[in-house]
Amino acid sequence: MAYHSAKGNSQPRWLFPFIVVTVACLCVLPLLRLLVAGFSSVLSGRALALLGEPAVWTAAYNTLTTSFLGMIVAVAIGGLFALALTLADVRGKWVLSFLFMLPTMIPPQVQALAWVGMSGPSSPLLKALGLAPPIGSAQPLYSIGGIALLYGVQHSPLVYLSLRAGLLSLPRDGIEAAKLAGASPWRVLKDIILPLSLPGIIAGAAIAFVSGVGNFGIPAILGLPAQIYTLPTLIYSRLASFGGGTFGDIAVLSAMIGVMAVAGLQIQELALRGRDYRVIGLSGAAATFRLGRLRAPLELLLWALLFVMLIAPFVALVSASLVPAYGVVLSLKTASFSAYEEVLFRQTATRTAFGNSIFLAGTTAIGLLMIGVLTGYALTRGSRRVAAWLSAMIEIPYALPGIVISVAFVLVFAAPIPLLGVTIYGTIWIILVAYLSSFFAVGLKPIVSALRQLDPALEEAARLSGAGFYRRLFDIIVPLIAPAAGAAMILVFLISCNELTVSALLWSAGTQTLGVAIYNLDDSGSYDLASALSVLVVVMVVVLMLLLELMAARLPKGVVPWRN
Amino acid sequence: ANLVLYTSQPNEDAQATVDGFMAANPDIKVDWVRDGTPKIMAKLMAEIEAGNPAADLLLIADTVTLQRMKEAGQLMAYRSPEAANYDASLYDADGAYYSTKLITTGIMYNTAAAMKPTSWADLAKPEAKGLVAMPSPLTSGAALIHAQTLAGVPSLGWDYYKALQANGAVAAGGNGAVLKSVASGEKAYGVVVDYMPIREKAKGAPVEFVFPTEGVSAVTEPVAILSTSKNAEAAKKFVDYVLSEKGQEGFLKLGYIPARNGMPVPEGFPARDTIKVLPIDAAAALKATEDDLKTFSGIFGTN
Amino acid sequence: MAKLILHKLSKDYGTGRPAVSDVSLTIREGGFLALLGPSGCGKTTVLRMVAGFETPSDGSILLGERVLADAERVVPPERRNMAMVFQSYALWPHMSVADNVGYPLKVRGITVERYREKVVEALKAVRLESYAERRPADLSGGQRQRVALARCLVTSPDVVLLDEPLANLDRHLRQEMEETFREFHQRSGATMIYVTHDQAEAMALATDVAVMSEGRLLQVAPPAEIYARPEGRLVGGLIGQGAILSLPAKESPDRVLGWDDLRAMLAGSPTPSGAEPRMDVLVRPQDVVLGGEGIAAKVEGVLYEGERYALRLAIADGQILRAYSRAPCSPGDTLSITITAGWRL
Amino acid sequence: MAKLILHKLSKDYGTGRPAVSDVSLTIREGGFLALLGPSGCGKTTVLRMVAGFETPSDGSILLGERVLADAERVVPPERRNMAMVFQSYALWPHMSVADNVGYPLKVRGITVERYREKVVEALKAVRLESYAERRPADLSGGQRQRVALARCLVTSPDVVLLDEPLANLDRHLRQEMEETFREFHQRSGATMIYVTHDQAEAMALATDVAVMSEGRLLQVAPPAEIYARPEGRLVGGLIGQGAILSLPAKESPDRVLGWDDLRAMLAGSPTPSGAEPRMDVLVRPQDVVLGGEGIAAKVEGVLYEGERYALRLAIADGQILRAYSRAPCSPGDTLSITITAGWRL
Ligand SMILES: Nc1ncnc2c1ncn2[C@@H]1O[C@H](COP(=O)(O)OP(=O)(O)OP(=O)(O)O)[C@@H](O)[C@H]1O
Ligand SMILES: Nc1ncnc2c1ncn2[C@@H]1O[C@H](COP(=O)(O)OP(=O)(O)OP(=O)(O)O)[C@@H](O)[C@H]1O
Ligand SMILES: [Mg+2]
Ligand SMILES: [Mg+2]
Repeated sequence: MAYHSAKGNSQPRWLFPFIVVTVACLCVLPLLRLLVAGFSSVLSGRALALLGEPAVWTAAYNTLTTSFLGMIVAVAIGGLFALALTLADVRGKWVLSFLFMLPTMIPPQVQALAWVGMSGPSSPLLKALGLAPPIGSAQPLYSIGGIALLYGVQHSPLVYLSLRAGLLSLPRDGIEAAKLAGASPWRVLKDIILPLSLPGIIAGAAIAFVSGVGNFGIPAILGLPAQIYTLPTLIYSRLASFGGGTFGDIAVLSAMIGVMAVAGLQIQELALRGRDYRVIGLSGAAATFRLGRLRAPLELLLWALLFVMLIAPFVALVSASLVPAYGVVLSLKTASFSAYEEVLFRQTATRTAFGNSIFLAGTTAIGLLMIGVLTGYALTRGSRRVAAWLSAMIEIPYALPGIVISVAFVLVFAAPIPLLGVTIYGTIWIILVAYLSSFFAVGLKPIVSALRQLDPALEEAARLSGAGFYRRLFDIIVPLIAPAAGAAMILVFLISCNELTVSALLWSAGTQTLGVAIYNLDDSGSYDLASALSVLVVVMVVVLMLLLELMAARLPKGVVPWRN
Repeated sequence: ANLVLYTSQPNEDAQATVDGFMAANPDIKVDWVRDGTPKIMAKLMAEIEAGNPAADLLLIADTVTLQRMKEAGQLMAYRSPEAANYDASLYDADGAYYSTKLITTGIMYNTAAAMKPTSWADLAKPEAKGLVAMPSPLTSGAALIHAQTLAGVPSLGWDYYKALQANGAVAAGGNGAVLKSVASGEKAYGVVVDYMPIREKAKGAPVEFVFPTEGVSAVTEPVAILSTSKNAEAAKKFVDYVLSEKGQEGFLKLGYIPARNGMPVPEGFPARDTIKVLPIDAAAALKATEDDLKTFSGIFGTN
Repeated sequence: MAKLILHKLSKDYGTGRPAVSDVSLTIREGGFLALLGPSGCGKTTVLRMVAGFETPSDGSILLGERVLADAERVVPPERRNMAMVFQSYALWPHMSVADNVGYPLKVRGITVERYREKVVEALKAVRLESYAERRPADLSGGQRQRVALARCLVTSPDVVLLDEPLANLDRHLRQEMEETFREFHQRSGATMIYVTHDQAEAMALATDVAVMSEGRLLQVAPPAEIYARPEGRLVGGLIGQGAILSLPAKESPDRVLGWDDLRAMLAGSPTPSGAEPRMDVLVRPQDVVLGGEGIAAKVEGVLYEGERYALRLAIADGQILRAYSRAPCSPGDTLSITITAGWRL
Repeated sequence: MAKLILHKLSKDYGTGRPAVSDVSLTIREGGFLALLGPSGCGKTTVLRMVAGFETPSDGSILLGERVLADAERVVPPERRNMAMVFQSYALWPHMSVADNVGYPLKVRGITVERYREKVVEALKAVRLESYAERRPADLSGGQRQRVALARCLVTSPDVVLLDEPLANLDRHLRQEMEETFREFHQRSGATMIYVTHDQAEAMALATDVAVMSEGRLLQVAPPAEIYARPEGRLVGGLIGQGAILSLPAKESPDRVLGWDDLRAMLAGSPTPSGAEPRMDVLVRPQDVVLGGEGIAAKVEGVLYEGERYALRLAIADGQILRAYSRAPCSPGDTLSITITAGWRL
């Protein structure tokens, strides 16, 4: 008969233990295993020696500055798009926001190369304008600023998605009240809109920051020529000279990244503390600003940004896929589709890679949606202290470079799992588990920030209607946080679709991913094939997004981020 | 179980090698995993740490790494009958690893460049100021061997590297990055492994490759059997195959210089005996690795 | 400050039914207009157009000579110097009570002391001094409403729009707040529009009362006038607790009917045949006197109101009247009543 | 259905002041309790504890034999079979009006026809048939409140909690809705708790009226009783529009005072010296009769209420009385009044 619980909330009994176990398995266990592996060398004093190297500290400093500046750029660009596309009467919102999803889809190293190409001596654009610098000129992107800029470009869609969800739940009347109080649109933005969507902004900024901390592709291409090392490139170079203390080194460097991530999380918690974002009463009416004369310039700005962020690199990618060798000038004579032919029809591996990546990305996205909603619910409804701990644990794997995570997972799973006796190492499942671990934070953040903004009365009303936990989860909570949940899913899907470094060590025959395939082609000098495959990946994502668009009518409102 | 090969050869090459072997030994199936040497080693080391390495065979860029593994007891000694056809410096005396091909490191230049370099010393000339790119030993195994080789040449030595640094050369990334940077005209000259620019040139890229007069360094892409292999017999067959004439012809077709005596060189290469390969002692190189890396980093300001 | 003129104002949300249609209204400088009408009749929509949140589909709004909104241009809300209490309060959840109240001042940029002083004053006026540091989410419904009120009155707006500002307050506070409005109105001379469902409130506060129904304006007049001389069934039914009787039409220049007239008409129509012309007569409960010799009425329902009982009475032909009684009576009783006054609608 | 018992219920939000303290109350099976009290006195908090959203800091809640909440355990809201109208409505913005209303039915899993029928019926009861497909965001304030109402009454809950459910409705709808409540109450026999600021509503609907202030329960009694025999200044001031006079104490077994008593007392205290013991006497405005020979009173304020004028009168010693007058009079006039009844608090 009567179901009693001590706290009066009806979270199922299993929920909290489930979350703890999930977090322990996905996040804590691999990290602990890595620490254990590195323990001997940590004990032997090698760690101290490592920490005594100025290079390590320089790398740590570089990591912090590039990620921080990159975060600022990402927040600026992503924030601009989110505000313009959700609140203002900009034309062509659909196309703009659709396209704005795509820069994340261009692999970081491709993005970096495209930018180097765009601004360097061989830039077709600059050549055409007669502005190309002479051969051998210094490349301005080979700098802290350049790395940060590309981080910003690469990660701004993450900010966009997580902020958009927050903006959609802004109460219209609150904004109107501010206008009537005499606040100019800028003041409304500063005093009402931004503070109220702070959870979304901070979540987006945190994702952008952490993505920068763990990024390898961009600093590898932009940093190394200028001898700028970040922790991920440093870790990589340590791996290159595989000596006796490598695991110790990785463990120590990873711990440094972990500390950074946790510190970031603390700052985030601090920024959100003591405030209330629960929108009282009904929200659901979206606010809009009429821009008037500012509209055309703003639209121009958005398109220009999109051109630089997406269209130019994509064109570079396409042209690289059409010429037979690097450095050959594209012309009607040199162009050929043989790379596509090779990739699509001759290399069976790439076809397997398509299948694997779609499976992995789809499963990870759906899996993390479910885990994320449950975890987000438990975190926002439970004790704040425990929540802070769990969030920190969830955050670290995403902040660590993929290669570290994959080493950790090899360590854990190379041997058969005790008790069960099965080995998932060498199968696609280990990549899936590693993805779940690695992208947990990405899937969770937007959901948590949306739950923070929710008026608790809405759930209470459902409880009183007799809806048990699952009912109200599906009927009330998930639809209400649909924009955030959709954003989370799409983010996870996009990121895992062209993920490279996690799967790099975990794949084996038959389980290669698209990222691995592209990397391998690129690494072995087949740039045309690599570019062709990258183009195909972008095309595939566009097709998937269009499919989503077709289903949009049957999904809860706001799930599909480019729809209004 | 299938034979598992970990290799750092490019995709197509790896596939071709494996296909050739399976054609010769239809009863053995081979699974292969390809990645850059550092990554494939990271994977293997993690597996060994976890006590369950999946690979039977390694076919990777440089002997130094294998020498380290041999010293750690991770390689199986196997005396291949094919060894007789190889120069003694190209395989381990105990049979822990065997070189399969020669990949030399020389100079490439963009055809638009003002100077046509012919020797290592040319890169330190004022004409090349700020125009030289080379791979970092921290990233590329071949680059490490290269640095260690040149450092051992009396006329060059570490002073040569200091001169390069003073001349504005950058050392970063792997061979691929150097190739791109020179092919795209960002830099004019690059230190790079031979087959890359030669292949690209064949495809029409505006680049040239030269074997400098002082001689070239070489990595030999050795093959080795892991001591933990559960398919030792099949693995031995694989080693025999790659060392055999048939296997070596396969490498030749892919555009590499075969290691076996008496083989021709691929198209676009000068005759084998005109290529002066500078010597290196793997065991000594291994011992010096840490110091050399430090020295190199000291010069180029990397870590 | 100047006259606020609504000229043929219409608003269609695109739902098929216009929310407001063709409302023309002039509120004199410093006037206090109460807007009455059934739920969903368009009151909030009118306020939102005056504030500038909705663009009229048609018509224009003028403040004195200044066009606030018409077909071509719209002055944005932040330039209108108005203040509003929203039906949903529209408090900012991320700000404390004091910050919520002080925000309009902050935007105007005044000195820190002035600011603090004014905020404290406004909070005092709504009896929330000790809640200054709370978050809106930690307040009761009535307290939230009072914060909204304080925020509205903290500046010196030209026009004050109040959308059911007292709906969640108890009688005492309500009276106090009414007093506050009255004072504020006198002191500032602002033009006020006040939406309410409470007639007593409307009558007590306003200089004019406007009645809307289904988006249209039915009547505008001073309180005593609209109470005494309502036009049409709708206004008649809405103002005062009156009942409307359908009686045989009678030509008469005077619309106020006495007992003699009414008795004659009531007697003349025991069973309405439908053919003869009829007219509507509004009878207010206080004009129905129990006892005395009059007509018979049967008690249909009794509601206790504390001060008195509100009766629903059925007269001979089944029509319903309302009356008050200080003594309790039970449904089914038959009383004799006289009707001292009626109003031909 | 069974008695609802609140036993020494307390709630402290940790703000220093408990929101509810030590409330004990029994609502008989099928009872209809109106909860009155000033804004912020803890009414909503009591409802939220009964519904199960807040855990009592102390005390327990029982429905018949079943413990709903005490120190050890709490039955979650979804197992309580209650329904509530939230003060902030708490409509689900992503669902249409019909889905909002039908949700409690859907959770209970009934046949599709039954479902449709019941939803239509509930929407009809609140006059929103034609709004079934709208989103809550596109409704007026009162319409939203009605949706919340329909959702609350669509099932057959054991206990119905109504938090100012009619605050945003006009008089007509209010009366209709009151009627709906009454019917629903009779039909379902549910126990109802009704928070309101409108006494007339409370008196008309409830079988019992409870008055709270600052978190404490002051008095519970049937409407007529609480109106006639309020306990203490607070209840006296809250129920009815009465004024409270401070008069020289007089020993008397009877708490109802007539004109003779009152005249004597009023005459006996021209200037209160402060030393003599005094008592509070509640005088309701309808008991103040204008004209006749009595004491003099000066008109201090006049409010037009439509039906009549509400006067604020000052008697000789400056104390304030309230009275009604059907004829207008102006501030400053002096009237002669008699007080037909008073109640010693
Ligand atoms: N979440 C909360 N945290 C802290 N204090 C609260 C919270 N909710 C309510 N209070 C305080 O508790 C007291 C009682 O609040 P409650 O909402 O029960 O009042 P109420 O009687 O319903 O008032 P109203 O008629 O204005 O709605 C108020 O002083 C309020 O400020
Ligand atoms: N955003 C909207 N979209 C469509 N219809 C709307 C919208 N807002 C209001 N309406 C409709 O317009 C009509 C008038 O609404 P309005 O809010 O002005 O009523 P109101 O007089 O304020 O009512 P209440 O007293 O219930 O608050 C209503 O029928 C309502 O359903
Ligand atoms: Mg309204
Ligand atoms: Mg309340």
